[in-house]
Amino acid sequence: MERRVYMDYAATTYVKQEVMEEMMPYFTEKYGNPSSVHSFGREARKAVDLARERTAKALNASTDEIYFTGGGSESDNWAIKGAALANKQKGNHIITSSIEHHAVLYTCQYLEKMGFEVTYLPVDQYGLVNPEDVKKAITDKTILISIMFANNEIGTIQPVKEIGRIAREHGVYFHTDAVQAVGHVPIDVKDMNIDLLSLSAHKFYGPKGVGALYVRKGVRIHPYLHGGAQERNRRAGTENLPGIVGLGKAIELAYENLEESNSKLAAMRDRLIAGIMEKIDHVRLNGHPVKRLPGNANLSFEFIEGEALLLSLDMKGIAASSGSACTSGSLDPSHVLLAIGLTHEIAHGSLRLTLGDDNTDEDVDYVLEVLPGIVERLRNMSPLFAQHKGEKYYV
Amino acid sequence: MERRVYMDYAATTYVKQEVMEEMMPYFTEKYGNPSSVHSFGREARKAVDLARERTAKALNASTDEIYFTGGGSESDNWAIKGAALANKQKGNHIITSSIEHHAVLYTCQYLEKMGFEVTYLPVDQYGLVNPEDVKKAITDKTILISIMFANNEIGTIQPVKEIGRIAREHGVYFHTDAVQAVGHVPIDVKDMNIDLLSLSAHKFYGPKGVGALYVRKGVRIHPYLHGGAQERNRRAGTENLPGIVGLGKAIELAYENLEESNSKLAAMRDRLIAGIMEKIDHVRLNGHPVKRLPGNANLSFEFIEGEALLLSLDMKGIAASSGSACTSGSLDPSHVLLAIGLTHEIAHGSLRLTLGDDNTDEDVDYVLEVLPGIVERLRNMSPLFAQHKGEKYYV
Amino acid sequence: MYSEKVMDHFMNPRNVGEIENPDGVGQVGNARCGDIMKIYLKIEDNRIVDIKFKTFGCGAAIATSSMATELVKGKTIEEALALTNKAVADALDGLPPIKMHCSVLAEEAIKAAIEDYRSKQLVKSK
Amino acid sequence: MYSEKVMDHFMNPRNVGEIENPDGVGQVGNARCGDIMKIYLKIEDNRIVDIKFKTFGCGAAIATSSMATELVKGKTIEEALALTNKAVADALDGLPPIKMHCSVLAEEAIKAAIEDYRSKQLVKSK
Ligand SMILES: Cc1ncc(COP(=O)(O)O)c(C=O)c1O
Ligand SMILES: Cc1ncc(COP(=O)(O)O)c(C=O)c1O
Repeated sequence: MERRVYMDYAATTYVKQEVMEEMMPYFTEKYGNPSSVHSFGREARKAVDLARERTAKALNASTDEIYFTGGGSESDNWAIKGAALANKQKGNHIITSSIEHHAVLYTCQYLEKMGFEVTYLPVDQYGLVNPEDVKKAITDKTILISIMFANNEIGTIQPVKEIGRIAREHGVYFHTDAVQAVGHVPIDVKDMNIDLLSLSAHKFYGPKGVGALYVRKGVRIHPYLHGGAQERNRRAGTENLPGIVGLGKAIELAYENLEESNSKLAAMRDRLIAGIMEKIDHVRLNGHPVKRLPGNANLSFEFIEGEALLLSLDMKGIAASSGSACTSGSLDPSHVLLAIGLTHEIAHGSLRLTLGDDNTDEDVDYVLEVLPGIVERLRNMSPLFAQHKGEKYYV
Repeated sequence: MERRVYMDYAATTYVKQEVMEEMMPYFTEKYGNPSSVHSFGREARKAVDLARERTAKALNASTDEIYFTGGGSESDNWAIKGAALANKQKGNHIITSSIEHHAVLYTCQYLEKMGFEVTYLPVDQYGLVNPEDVKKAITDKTILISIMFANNEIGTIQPVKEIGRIAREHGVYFHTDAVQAVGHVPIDVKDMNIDLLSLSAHKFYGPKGVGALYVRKGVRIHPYLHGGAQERNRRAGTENLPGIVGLGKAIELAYENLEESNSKLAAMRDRLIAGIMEKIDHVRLNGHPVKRLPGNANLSFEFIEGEALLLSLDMKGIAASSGSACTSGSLDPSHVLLAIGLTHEIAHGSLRLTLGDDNTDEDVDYVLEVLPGIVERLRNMSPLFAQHKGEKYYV
Repeated sequence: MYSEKVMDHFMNPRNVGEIENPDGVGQVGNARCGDIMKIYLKIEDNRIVDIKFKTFGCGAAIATSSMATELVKGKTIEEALALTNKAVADALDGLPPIKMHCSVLAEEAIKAAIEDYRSKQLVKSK
Repeated sequence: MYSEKVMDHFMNPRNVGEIENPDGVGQVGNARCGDIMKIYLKIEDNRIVDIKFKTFGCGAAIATSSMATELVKGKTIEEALALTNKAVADALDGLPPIKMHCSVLAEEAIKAAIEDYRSKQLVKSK
């Protein structure tokens, strides 16, 4: 294999060196349990406190609004089930979108089985939720709106602030799954009227298996993991000490020079997209042309199937994704691509390239060099392409 | 501070060097998402598979019975809520003990609010559950028995195999919270008829924030975290890759020379207990004299309070615990110590010293040197001790 | 996830292409599900003397198409009809469980092409 | 968790002990809850000329006993009665929220001892 190019940063990132260095002592030296009274415990507690401060600062929250969890999925499950159950006296209606991550969608479906009612709002061709639709969907039974900050497949960034305003005006809680957004987009929970926000460290150069839920002061929510008194009695379980330290450092780093790294990333991404569309026919860009995550490129190649594309790229050392990493193993095409109006056929032919901090211009060149041949090879094997050419021929 | 002696291994352990070394590459080099199709994903998947094999082997389970989680508390919550909800057609009765960890107790209390009925079995003076009591408590509505393998405070090891046999005979699922036992006591889920077993890596020299639930093939249980298809659709969330690798290595190491390290540990512990009881009056050993975890010493010192004892030890560099680390922050004395019949007053004066792999004979000597003076100082400040001496005086 | 054999047949598929004036053509699957296989047969004296395929689908779909065509090439029609999806999967050193349906499609595609050949023969013989 | 002042007063508590023939004794708390404070007073000319304590309890219980006795030593009875639990906590540079009840106990213990002194005076003056 000549070269290894990782372009799957939306699936997960490596842990940055500075993050790793802060984490290291907490495995083998400063390994105390933060709940312990003694010096080992206290130094652990201090580290957790610092991570909480850094996290709060990044989101413009206060420290007592940050709860560390085992990752984005746990945060989503907790936010939605916890808020639904704590507020069921008030109502049983939840509003979400049809392009949420499965951690939100399947949680909502689970709640439906328990008697809750869920409205799944449509999105437009770019994957945008219309705030007017949110407003119209609110009834006097609505207790929660859960709309993701940025989509993991097509990168579209939602009008979160407007949705937050509508939610607040109607006295309905607003949760946002910001797993793809945190560390990549400026976020201000106060300005955006966010009540609950999920994040996950391994999407911004922190470790896997640790996340957080922001819970605005005063929000009524049940705990989800019962047990010890950790996280101010709201999330039981011995704290993932090195993980939390890593999350704290990673979120701080991410927001230190966000603008600079984002503009670099977006420039590379735009060159990648332009290059692909120039070199290959019958390609479409999925997601919003401008309101999208700086590292996200999602394209559909007609007449071929995404997994075959991924495998071929992989043989050339290029790591990419077709839809969400979490949904591989499923046979259905991505629910997100269907929701933005793609046919099943075209949805199957989608490729997600997500760029990150280690990508270079040479990486982009390499993909642009390799991809056209791969697409051509697969199209030449495809009966759909033959048919297409045939049709053209006879027109 | 002259010396630092960590004797709080039951609260948490450091990560062993060999474990750390296996984990390291998975943070910064082999950082793929195990769900990804490409080579980064595949090497991550292989690492998770290996960890699963090692975990299965340690418990005599098969690999498709091991599910990785975010820790012991999540495993307990999942096992109990998941099994209760999946079997509520069959019945609504759960049997547990009064000395379970809060991750079990509070989960059961939560289920009580949802309409389940829970029997909290008493224990004898040593903290043992009587299997006959379990048998008698079973009704035709009983769907789950949850009895811990070994107690985190007093170290008592339950007659798990007998309870397992009774559960199986009555067709009731048997969950055991083995968080304190795994890595320290031989466990065979088949021989012991265990249906569900919780474990947590940071109790056996693995990292914090990762655990597992063993689910016997065929056991009906709902998922607890909804979302992605990870863990064969039963536990959503990007896998904590380095954590899982660490868990796998740690569990393998723990069982490699269990007997040897246990006999060394038990010898140190016995010398510690004997030394304390010889040097200090009005002390009682809590827990079973023989059926106890090899590293656990739990003693009550009359007339003084545990936290004051801990702080004093801490000033001398000795890290210990009073009851469970998770329950510090509470004002009530340990529910475990009350359940074995201690008065509130004596329960408040309890000290847990839990030994582990890095402890030496010198550590034991040091504690034996320092502790009597501390107890004496605190007793001299205590009105209860004055009263006691006074009473004696007049007798 | 895939065996080396699968990857080999995916990267270097045998018998890709079309046959002009084929004696039989079979197409199964649909784009909705992400898999279409189309098989072309050339048959002489009841024997498959040439076979080609075109496939839209995942790595396993392409590899099973390739392997299935290899397995029946040169065989009599009766022998070809005896092909099972399991035989295709086994010849590839196995498939992941969620990809077994690809081997079923491959079996069905070959049967559909033979079916097509036979129905054409029937027309001719009338 | 604890401030340096708290740790200092815990490790080096001022005024530990008993007073023989005290003018007032107060005891509050109970062993069930893990805290008992007992205060002994020597009073001359309406002024606390000596004060001692014995405490069964956590670090904060011992430290607040120590600090509270320091704060009222040499004060008049009226001044001592004005002591608030907040003043005790503040003098220790604060207490963790779950330990604030210790400062309440310390305030109560001193008041109980003064109460005892006054009731004894009443008896004497009768
Ligand atoms: C017996 C027992 N069960 C459950 C737990 C919870 O495990 P964790 O803190 O890893 O969530 C612990 C330890 O804290 C324990 O000792
Ligand atoms: C938008 C979104 N939400 C939730 C998740 C789940 O996060 P985690 O895998 O860390 O549990 C992910 C990523 O997998 C995601 O992209």
